Amino acid sequence: MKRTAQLLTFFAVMLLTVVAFAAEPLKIGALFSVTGPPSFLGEPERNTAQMVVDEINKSGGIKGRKLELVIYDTAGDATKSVQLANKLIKDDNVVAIIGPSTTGETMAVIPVVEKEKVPLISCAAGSKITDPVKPWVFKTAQNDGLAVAKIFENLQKNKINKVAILTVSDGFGASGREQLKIHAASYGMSLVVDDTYGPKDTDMTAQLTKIRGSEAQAIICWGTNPGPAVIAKNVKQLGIKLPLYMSHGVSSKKFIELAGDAAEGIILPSGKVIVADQLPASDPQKNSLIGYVQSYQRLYGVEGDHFGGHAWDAINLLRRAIEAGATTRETIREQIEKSSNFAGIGGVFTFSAQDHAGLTKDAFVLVRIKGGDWQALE
Amino acid sequence: MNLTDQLTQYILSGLSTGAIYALIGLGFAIIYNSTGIINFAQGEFVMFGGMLGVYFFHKQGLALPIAFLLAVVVTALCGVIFERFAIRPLRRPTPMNMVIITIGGSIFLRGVAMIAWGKDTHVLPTFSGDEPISFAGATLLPQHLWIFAITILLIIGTKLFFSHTISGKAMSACAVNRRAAGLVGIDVRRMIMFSFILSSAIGAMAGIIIAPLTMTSYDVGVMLGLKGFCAAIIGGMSSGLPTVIGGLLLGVLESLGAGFSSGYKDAVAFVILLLILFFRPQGLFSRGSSERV
Amino acid sequence: MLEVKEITCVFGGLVALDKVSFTIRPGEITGVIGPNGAGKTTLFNIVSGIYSRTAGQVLFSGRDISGLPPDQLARLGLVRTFQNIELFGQMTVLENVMVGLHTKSHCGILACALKLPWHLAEERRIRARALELLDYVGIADLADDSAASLPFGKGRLLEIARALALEPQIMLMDEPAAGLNSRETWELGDLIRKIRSSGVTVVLVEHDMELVMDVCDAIVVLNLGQKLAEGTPRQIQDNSAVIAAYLGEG
Amino acid sequence: MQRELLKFALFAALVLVVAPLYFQGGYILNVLVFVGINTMLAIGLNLLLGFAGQISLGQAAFYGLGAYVSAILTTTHGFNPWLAMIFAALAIGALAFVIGFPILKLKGHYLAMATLGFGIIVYIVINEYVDLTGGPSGFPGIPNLSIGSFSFDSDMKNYYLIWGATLGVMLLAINLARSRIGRALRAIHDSEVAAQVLGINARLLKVQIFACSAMISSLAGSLYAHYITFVSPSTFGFHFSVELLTMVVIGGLGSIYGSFLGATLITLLPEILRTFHDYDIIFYGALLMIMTIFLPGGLIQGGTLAWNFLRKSWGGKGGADA
Repeated sequence: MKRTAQLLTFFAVMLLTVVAFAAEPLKIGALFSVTGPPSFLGEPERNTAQMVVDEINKSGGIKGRKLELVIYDTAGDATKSVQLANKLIKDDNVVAIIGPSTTGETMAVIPVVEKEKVPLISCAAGSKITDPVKPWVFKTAQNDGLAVAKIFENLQKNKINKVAILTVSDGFGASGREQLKIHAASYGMSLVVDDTYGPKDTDMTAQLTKIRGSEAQAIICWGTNPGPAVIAKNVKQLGIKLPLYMSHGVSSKKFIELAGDAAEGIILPSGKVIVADQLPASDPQKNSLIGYVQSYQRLYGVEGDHFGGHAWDAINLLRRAIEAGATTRETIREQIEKSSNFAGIGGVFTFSAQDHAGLTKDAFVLVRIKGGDWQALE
Repeated sequence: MNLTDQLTQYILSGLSTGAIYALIGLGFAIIYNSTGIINFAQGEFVMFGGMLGVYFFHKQGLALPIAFLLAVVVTALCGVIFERFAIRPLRRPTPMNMVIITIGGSIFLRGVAMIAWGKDTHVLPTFSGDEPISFAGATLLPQHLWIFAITILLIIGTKLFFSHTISGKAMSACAVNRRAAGLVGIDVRRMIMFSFILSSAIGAMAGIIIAPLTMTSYDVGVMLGLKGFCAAIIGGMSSGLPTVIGGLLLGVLESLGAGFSSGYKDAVAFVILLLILFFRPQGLFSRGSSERV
Repeated sequence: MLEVKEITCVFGGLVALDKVSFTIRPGEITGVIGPNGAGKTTLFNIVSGIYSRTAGQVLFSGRDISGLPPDQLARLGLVRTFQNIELFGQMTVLENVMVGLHTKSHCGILACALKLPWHLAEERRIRARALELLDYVGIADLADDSAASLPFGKGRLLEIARALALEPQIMLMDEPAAGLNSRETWELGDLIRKIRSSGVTVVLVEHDMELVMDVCDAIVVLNLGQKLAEGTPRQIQDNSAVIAAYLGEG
Repeated sequence: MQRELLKFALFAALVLVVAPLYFQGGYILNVLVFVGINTMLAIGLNLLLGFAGQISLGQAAFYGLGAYVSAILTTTHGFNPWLAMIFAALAIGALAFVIGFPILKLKGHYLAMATLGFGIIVYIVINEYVDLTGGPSGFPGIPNLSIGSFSFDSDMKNYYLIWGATLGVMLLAINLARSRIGRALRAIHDSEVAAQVLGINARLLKVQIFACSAMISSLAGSLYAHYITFVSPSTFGFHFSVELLTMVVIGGLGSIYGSFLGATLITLLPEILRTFHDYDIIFYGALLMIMTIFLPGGLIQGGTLAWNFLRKSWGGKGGADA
């Protein structure tokens, strides 16, 4: 009697679990810096992630299973990111996390996800996120090193070998500066001036005056709005005629709007998203790009950018993994690692056990600003 | 390009940044002198000025001068509301409580701006073109001249206001001794409100005149406020020339710092400030006096 | 005991004290009087190390103490009270006196934070001594009241008890009778004499002439920053220059 | 004296026994660990601000220095973490002692400015000295604390570790407040001149307490670094100094339990306000203002008022029964 009751309870519980499991949406966590200094990353990322998840759910979910996206704002703070990653894992019980937006926050979160064994797809660019490879950590943003390589190739082509670099003193700039220094030698570049500016600085004429007094043949500026726009204006004010290169950190229309005339002629590496319409039809990414840009425009009234693209790629990687039958943390991790030839926004991703970043330098194109718009250089 | 030209450029750049710090510092000093409050929301007034300027110019399509005026008036109105609902209700204000209230106020105002205008950075067109002007081997933009001109006008204006109008004199009296001023029939509350109007309006102007050069967004207030606060302290919290010189000095120190060691430029500026404080604890320009018991 | 030598003090352009010299003999009660603005309080502030002098010298038991900070002077045995009694309003009456016993106790931050046994013993000793002192000035019953709630007269007594806690050799009192009613003033006179008889030299700045003439053994008269006269109460009362200064003021 | 001890024992029991039982595991425990860290920091600042009456807008610098010294010594140079923690606290205490002399000579807003400047300088150095600190991208891979083979690697273990330390600091601060040093500090707060005239070496005492408060902050920083295992400069910026100031003032100046209340409120507030999404910043600002306007003496004052009211009405009833 007692035994039967036990057995019955057991089956009842099992049944309930299965039913609940099938009916319950799959929970995905997201950590974005929606406010705080990196909100230029976090906001488009959040918008994009929400947009993609809504689209998936509207079309009936993945194999009938809907997704639920739990988004928390980290405000660009590493401590908060760690706390919120814990919250996602322990309270919300998510199967995977996308984000955080910045390298610093990602580095802070890595020990947590490694310990709790939850797959993380970071939207930050720092190459140390996946180098060395950590089992549970992936990233969709292109490594800064790839952007640096693009710029140096172009400089080589123009027979320039003395450059001045001006980087912002935050995570983005520090990572860029590190990569510029690492790659300089292999491209035969000498960095004759290595200067920085603060993320909230309002005037960079002092640094540029110093550069003007040096023998630099080109200036590479590594930062995110609004600093580079100020620099572009300062360059014009000081009458500096050297070619000015920027990073992919300013590859949004906002930069052209802020810098105005001073933006003309600036060259920068960018994800293909800003020149989607100029790509040849044969480009494997073209469909994804055009689709993304248009739906973002429809929903939020502005063009989808490079940064939102990182979230697009992250969610779609998860979608592919779930489509392949993965519903647990462990299986999702395995499926992501097996992803190959996924043509996303940031490039064509092919992951492996040795490579959790999945991109090559073809992920970047070099563009020039002309007439207030982007122009692909190649 | 030789070293003197470089130096001239550093100093000119520093002066133009410093002029803005001076204006913001003036706002701090005016409120401090009439109320004894260090208004940590001062930077937010600057931000409001810039953002409202952008709003009226870009969103409402008004002419720049009208957008300028409206932005200043609306910011001053915000100053009044802030004083009325956040500063005045506290019955027995201690300096510490006031610090927290103004910090709360600055967070609140930043939030309002973020919700109202989003997190994007915005820019205003320069007042009169972008053609650089050469001056003794250095270059300036016409906007810099506007900054200098408006700063000088405002300084002269406040000076005249404090020494030649009844309200100004009444405010100076409040600064010296609030209780005594109350006893001789000055409406101290109104003077406090006046000081908030004045400093928020000055802050707003600073915010608008730099927006074409430095851009503006909902979070620029913190750093600008901090620098303005430093300027005011170097000037010994005087609502006159010393604070202006404090601002200019800070600007030039920063610019020179950036010219020689850009990563540490703020550190250089602050180390010098600390040294100044250690050796001239009454501020740079006031004469030493003994403390009364 | 205390020797003031050609003390000069200039604020901006204003000469507050001009070469003032006098000597205070041990075991006496000396009054410093003078019309408003004579420089009495400035003199006290200089002697007790709060203001810095422009020129001159202060000798205490033959040692040059000019320019020493107030806390060192206090430890040497020179204490003072203030015209607007400076009590610690956040604390109880007893705690105020215990602060006065600071120099009579020695536990450091660590000993206090860890409540080491000798700290507890010291704390008990201080508490007992503080109660004695309150009893001495007659306000032991108020020990646990908040100092801020004391009426002015009792506050004055507390300030004196607190100063006595340092076991001073010399005590400077700045207008101790200010704000007291006549009964309190009369009791204060008795207390000052009691303090003197316990071996403490007393100097007081005072406007209440009745009190000054009653308790003082010697009087120094200041006017407009200069010493006008010096002598016994009887001599001062007969001094025509002093009378002129006071009448001139009135 | 006895009642004070009883109060503390009750509080400690609540923190160490009741809270972890109630919030087993989960995210809230993680937040409560931060309440512990912030309580410790707030007490450190309160010693300076609430007792001695000296403002500091650079407290985050000591917190950051503690975290980075621990991080660098253990990770880069392989020191024992406990040793590194003690070394950090001593070194930073010594640093505070040295700079305390010129800084604490200043008063009022000059003091605020000088401490703020110090905080900014430290922040810039941490941010710029990339070779040593990893710069703006942070410093990863700090080991957890451990005793033998027992490693403090979970929220629960760290909860006990950090709250143990915080309760220790709390007890020391309570003892200090009721000693000759505490009285002398409050005397300096009320009137520095009057305190000096009573033989208190105000300058030395202020500097000593400044160093103590720096050591407490450094300790909190070390614990933070070993708990999160990652540090980055943005955690230790000006805004955090201001946040600490807010905790102390909102909690109640000069009250140790007030610091706990303030730290709790300011740490939990973002969690509560999270439901408002982007609007949380507005609520946060408004709440700071409203709290200060209606409870100028801080939470502890509000708590005392409520407690007295309750006791009075309860006591009244008890009397009627008898």
